[in-house]
Amino acid sequence: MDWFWAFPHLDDDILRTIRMTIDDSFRNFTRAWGDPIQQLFEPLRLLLVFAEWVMLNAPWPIIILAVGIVAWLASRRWQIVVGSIATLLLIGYFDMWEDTMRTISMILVCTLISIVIGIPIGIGMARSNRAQRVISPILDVMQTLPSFVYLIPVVMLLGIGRVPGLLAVVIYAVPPMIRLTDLGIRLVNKEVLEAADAFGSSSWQKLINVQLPLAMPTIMTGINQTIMMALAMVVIASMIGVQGLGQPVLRAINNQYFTMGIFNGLAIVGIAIIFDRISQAFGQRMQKHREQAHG
Amino acid sequence: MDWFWAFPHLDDDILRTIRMTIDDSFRNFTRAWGDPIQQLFEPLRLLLVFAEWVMLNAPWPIIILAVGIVAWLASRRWQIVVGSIATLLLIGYFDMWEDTMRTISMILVCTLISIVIGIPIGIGMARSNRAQRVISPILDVMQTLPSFVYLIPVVMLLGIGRVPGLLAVVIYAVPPMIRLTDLGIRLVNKEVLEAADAFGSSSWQKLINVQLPLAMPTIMTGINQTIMMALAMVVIASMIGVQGLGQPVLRAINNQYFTMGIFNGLAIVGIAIIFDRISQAFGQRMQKHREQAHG
Amino acid sequence: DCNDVTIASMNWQSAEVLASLDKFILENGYDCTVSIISGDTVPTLTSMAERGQPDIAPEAWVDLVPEVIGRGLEEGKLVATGAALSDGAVQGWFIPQYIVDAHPDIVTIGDALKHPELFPAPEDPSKGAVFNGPQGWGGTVVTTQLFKAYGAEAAGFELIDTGSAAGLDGSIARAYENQEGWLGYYWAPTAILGRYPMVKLNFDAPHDADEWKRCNSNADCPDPKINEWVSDKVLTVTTTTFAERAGEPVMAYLGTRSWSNKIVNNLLSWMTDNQATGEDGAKYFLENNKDIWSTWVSPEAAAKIEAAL
Amino acid sequence: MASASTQSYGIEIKGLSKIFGANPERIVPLLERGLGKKEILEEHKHVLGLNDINIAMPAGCIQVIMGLSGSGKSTLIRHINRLVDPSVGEVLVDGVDVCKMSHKQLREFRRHKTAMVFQQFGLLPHRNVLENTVYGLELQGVPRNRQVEAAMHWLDRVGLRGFEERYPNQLSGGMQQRVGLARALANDAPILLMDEAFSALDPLIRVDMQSILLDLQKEIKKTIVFITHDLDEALRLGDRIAILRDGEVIQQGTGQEIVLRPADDYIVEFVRHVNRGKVVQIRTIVDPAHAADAHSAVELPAATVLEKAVSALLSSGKQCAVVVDDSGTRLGTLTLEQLAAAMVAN
Amino acid sequence: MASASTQSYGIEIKGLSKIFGANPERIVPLLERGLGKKEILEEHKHVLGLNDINIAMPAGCIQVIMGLSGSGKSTLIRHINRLVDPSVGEVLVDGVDVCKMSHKQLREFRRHKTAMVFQQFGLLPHRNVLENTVYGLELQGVPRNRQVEAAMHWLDRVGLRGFEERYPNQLSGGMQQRVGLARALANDAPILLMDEAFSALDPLIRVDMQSILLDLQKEIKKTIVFITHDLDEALRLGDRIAILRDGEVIQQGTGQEIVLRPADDYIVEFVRHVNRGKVVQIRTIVDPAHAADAHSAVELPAATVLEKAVSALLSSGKQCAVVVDDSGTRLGTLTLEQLAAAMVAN
Ligand SMILES: Nc1ncnc2c1ncn2[C@@H]1O[C@H](COP(=O)(O)OP(=O)(O)OP(=O)(O)O)[C@@H](O)[C@H]1O
Ligand SMILES: Nc1ncnc2c1ncn2[C@@H]1O[C@H](COP(=O)(O)OP(=O)(O)OP(=O)(O)O)[C@@H](O)[C@H]1O
Ligand SMILES: [Mg+2]
Ligand SMILES: [Mg+2]
Repeated sequence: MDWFWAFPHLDDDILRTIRMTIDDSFRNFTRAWGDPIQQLFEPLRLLLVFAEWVMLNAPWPIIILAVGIVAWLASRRWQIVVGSIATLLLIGYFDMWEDTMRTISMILVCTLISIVIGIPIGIGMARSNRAQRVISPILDVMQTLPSFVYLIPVVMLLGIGRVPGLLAVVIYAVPPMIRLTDLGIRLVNKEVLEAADAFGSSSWQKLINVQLPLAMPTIMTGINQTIMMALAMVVIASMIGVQGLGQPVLRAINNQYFTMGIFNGLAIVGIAIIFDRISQAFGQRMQKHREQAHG
Repeated sequence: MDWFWAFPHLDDDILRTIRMTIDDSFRNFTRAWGDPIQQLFEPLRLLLVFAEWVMLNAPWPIIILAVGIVAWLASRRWQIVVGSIATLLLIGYFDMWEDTMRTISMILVCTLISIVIGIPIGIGMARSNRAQRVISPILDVMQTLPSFVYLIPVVMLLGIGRVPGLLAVVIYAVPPMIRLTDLGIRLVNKEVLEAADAFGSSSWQKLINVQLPLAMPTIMTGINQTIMMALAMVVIASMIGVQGLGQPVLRAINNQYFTMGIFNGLAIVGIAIIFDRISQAFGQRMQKHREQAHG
Repeated sequence: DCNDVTIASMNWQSAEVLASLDKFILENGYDCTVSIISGDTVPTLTSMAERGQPDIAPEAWVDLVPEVIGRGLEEGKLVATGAALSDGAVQGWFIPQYIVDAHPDIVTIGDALKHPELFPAPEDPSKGAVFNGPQGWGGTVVTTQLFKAYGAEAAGFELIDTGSAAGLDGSIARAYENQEGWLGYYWAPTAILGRYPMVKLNFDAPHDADEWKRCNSNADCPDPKINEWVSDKVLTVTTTTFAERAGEPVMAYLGTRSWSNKIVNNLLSWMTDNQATGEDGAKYFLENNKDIWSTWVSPEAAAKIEAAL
Repeated sequence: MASASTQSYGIEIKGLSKIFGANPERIVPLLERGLGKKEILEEHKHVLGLNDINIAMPAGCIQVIMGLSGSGKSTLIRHINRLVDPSVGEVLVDGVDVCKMSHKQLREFRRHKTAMVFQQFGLLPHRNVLENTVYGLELQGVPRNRQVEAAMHWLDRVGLRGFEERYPNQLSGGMQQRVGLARALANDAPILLMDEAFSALDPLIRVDMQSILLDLQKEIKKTIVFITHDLDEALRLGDRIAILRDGEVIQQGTGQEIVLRPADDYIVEFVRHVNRGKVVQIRTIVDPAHAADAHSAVELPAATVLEKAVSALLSSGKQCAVVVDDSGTRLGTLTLEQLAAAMVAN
Repeated sequence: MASASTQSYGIEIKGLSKIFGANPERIVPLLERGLGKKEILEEHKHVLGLNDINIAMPAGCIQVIMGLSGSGKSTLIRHINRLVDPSVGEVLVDGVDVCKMSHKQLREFRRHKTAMVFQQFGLLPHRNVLENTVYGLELQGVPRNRQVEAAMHWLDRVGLRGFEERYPNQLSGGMQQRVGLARALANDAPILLMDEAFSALDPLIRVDMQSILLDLQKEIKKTIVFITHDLDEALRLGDRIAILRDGEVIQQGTGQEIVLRPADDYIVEFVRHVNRGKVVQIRTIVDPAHAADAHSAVELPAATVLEKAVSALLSSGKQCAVVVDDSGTRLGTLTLEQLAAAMVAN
């Protein structure tokens, strides 16, 4: 009855051999292909370097001004403008300006990439049940395979630095974008779609004119979650050499500097809130028809 | 023009003093309150211990049977039953049974707690714009404040082990549940609500009869995201001593054991997919009206 | 040549300060251009072994992550230039100072294991606890084996997985703040020991290198014996490509640059008191310990560094 | 189905105005200065939904509301169960001001006193037909078997037997409307609010549904507020009719009054298309001058409509009909020419 | 608005059947064995939407479709632009089978050849009235200024000037319907599909809208398929009428044919409530026997409806009318009795 209580698993030696074999062959693979693959990501790296360069070298009043302008253009609400600027000033005042700028540049790029990748995939997923069946488990993998696990091969392939960091962040941040785009589009009222069909919309036009606008609230939640996920990965990214607010957090942990961790953590939160409020306000402005309540 | 290029931040010494003061006062706080707070969480700990005890001590065929039965009752689809059982068998065959059981017991408790906490808060948030304005930034903090940051104070307060692990997981996993419950309820068609009103629904009845059923697809996505988030935290939880699949992953990371990391990571993914498919199939069965396509 | 040198700064204090120190010295004494790249230990060393980037890891704890560094050295991808800590790192089982003060009879591990009541386990206070190290570290394996060797389980102890260095540190901090007993694996030099003074317990048997290799450091070995834990190597490691391109003076510097545990502990405790960064620590060291660092470099380099301070 | 409610409720609407828009309070004073819908829309970007409405709907009667599209009928009927809050004015149901009710009172009022059929159906898309129909009863806390019994009765009555298990999106427009109807009728409330409740129905089912209402009315005397665009329907059902334009009441009265004495050109237009032969009663056109040659005339009750009178006259072969009232008194005579002229008037 | 389309399109529907449910293929063979809607619903849990429909709608005519609620009218009209795919059968528009079109062809067909008014409006909730109205033109790729021009023209025409900036949820039911109407009319397509397009409108606006259609028809000769429950409307608009029951065509023909020669009791019921005075032409009841005493009679064209004939006869003071056809030939005579009898016949 032994097998009843203890699972009759593969022999330990065999298991070990399997592991070693795979490990070795993967190592050989990275050695053979590491360079070309790294080349592939070179433009991305340059983009990241450039973004960071801009954020670090622009004088801070210019950056604050720019944030204020963007906030205003996107939201048209002075509360958001004031809130964003105040947060940045506070961050700077507590001497986290530089790290914050690095993190902002990184996260901005990651979020944009996630949105740009996520929305089309989400759309594709909404259009075909087959695509949904295929993509959905992949997203599960992306979200739950611990980033630490795929960081091993990524680091072996690409070394440490910004690009592997970006990959880790995007892998983790893009699934909610995809899922919620899919959900939003699937929830669009069938009658409205039928009307669009009846006038001869192509599926592209249906998408642009009907599905995306009506899926907006859900897509905006997707963007919110993507921003949140990206910022949640800041610390992990800093473990593989991405500079920014993650590093002081790690330092704080290793040295039990409680307050330092909290301060830098709150700076991350501050960025999250700025990003989120601006994007949500923009999304809301796009949906005027929902403001008009009935009754 | 120095201030223009470099942010005129707080003096280093002052900053250091601030940090040290806060650190010290927090340390005093834990000294004074650590024990009572730990007492507070004692029932939770017992629950966790019990759940783990059950999962570890039940013979594996019983567990597989139980999973099969739950999968069938929830989904009524044999593919899901077969898929779940096959995943578990494979996990066992590759000698990850015990860690998997620990992780399942932990995640089950965390997910249930997140759902139980998340849905009511989401509902509250949907009912009042004020609540939304207050809760939304708190959720931002919960999702983006790096768990590493609050792990230190939590460990200082509660020691290492299951309870702080559970707190970390729930803090991270509950926001999507809340956000998507809120979103789903807010998107419910006004006309339908008006009809419910006209027949004299109390707000509770409106919730149960109309809003929750119609928000189901969105809420189910919330549950999916909560499960994903909870499992994404498995490794972090194992950093403060929670046993399960996170530990071999950490071991793999610290030694660059690629395959070991992948295997255990995939076991986590397997659990995620089992949880997710069963809960989604259950959710879909609750929404028969959506199956009937028009045309 | 010595351009675009990247130095890995690990995220614990001693490595951080050493990285800053190397940066300052290489830049000012050897006209290199240096950037610091910080990351977690394992990814950084892996990246060095597999991708040849970054160039220098000033403080690599060979025994903590034996797989990564060991393999790199074996395969010739990495080169050890010298010991970063002259007297090696200390690893072993530690207990808080106040326990020693209260129970001066506890000197060896064996003594401590007689008092499970002094070291209550967090989730089951009826038992004693030995806190193990982070998952996957060499020291963690050794601790597991020693736990077996001492028959600690029979003595009423359980071995607690702390998961990570952060978890381990947290458990120490908690014990200290509550003035409770704590027994477990730790290592020095570290910042924590500066803040929470702890005492390393002695072993009840002398060191046996063969036995150590056969069993104490092998997780699968079923019958470990008690065996003294001797100090570990902490090396400065560079990539082979860097060793080839860097040139004699730089490599010579990296070969001789080495400090003792005592110096590091003093420096770390200053840093902890001041919540200083690695850069601050390096400056502080350079300003106050000219006698030490001037022996690492040539006189002309020393002059240049002196001038830059 | 036996009715639980023995009492009927009169509804009185007093000085009711409703303005839609961002800032209705700002507009209310302008109303008193006599601004119209057009100015308020164009100059102030607000929509005047209703303007100083005063209607008394006696208990147990069917009050029909008609009017141009967009004239405020739906807005008005929604005030009665306070789905819309008024900008000014009162809605008294049995003397109680609906607008002053607490949440709890309002809920009880809606549950037990009113039932509504929505212009756009307002079905719950996630419930099947049966579950939709029992919804009101469920809220009232009626036991399940009585819920189902009542629902099945009314579903059968509206011709939807066999569709209980279908979901609203599987039904045609008219079928959906009938589900809404069954739901309201099953609710068995003393006040029925019906917003274009028959608009999607074909004439046969529509007449059938009208008969249901009239039968109900004979038995239980509900107070029914009925919006329709069909004047024939209004005349058939309505004890009283009110006609709205641009949020104001233009004329109120019985059907006969409105058809025969339209208050202005607008209403003349409105009643032009009515089938007078089926509506106008001979009492209204009787010629009292000729007090009758009894032998060469048929006797017709005063409430006979023109069409029926013509038929009777033709089939009798007589030249002339004598109109008698309920008590048998002769009111006067009518010739075929007179009848024909009345049928084709204007 | 000038029409871009000079050609009209005939529509022919051949052997069309549609079954709703999980597994329609399984049911199709049963249809041939003559199973009815009821058995299919009760025994096979499928809904028979349409069963072997054959209708030819000539180009440039208005084809009215009537029938009980749930009889398949909407399903039928949706087949014409293939919003619903048939289970069997063909829909030929100008000889081309719509069901065999590729995606691209279908899109072009829907864009340029058809425009539809939906029973439940089908407005885009996130677009304001103007943007809803231009929707079809936008898809056609018409320049923006011409879009707006056309949209404003039609919005004005349906009485919604001033509401361009409002969103659908701020409009009354009838106003929403008119937006749908304006959208379809602005599209200026040769085929207009109108599913109960006037059902939410009051009689005045409704008549106005009918006139729009008739005027359009005089100018441009679109092919219009029009679903209505109002027989008067059907008779006014329809060149041809088809009546459905349970997914089958019961009778097809001109309005006069259907009113005067109903095919079965069902249709008799259907036409019972029609205002015959406004519909029946005297040509159909003329009595050819008495070839006329020219002096004591008024002359009336054969197409005059009864009501007009009575008016004319009464105002002329004559005893008898002479019916003449377009070429002036006398077809026979009619007395007031005959006219009155025809008006009240059922
Ligand atoms: N998507 C669907 N799924 C199942 N049954 C359907 C579906 N659409 C329509 N039906 C059924 O087809 C039949 C015909 O519906 P249709 O909408 O064509 O009726 P209609 O003649 O337009 O009625 P109305 O006058 O009430 O609008 C109905 O019995 C309806 O239940
Ligand atoms: N939520 C709202 N916001 C703004 N305006 C509204 C709103 N609801 C109704 N209105 C306006 O109030 C007026 C009256 O609308 P109502 O729905 O009462 O008309 P109705 O008489 O029922 O018309 P119909 O016969 O077309 O249903 C309309 O001009 C409409 O635009
Ligand atoms: Mg209305
Ligand atoms: Mg229909």
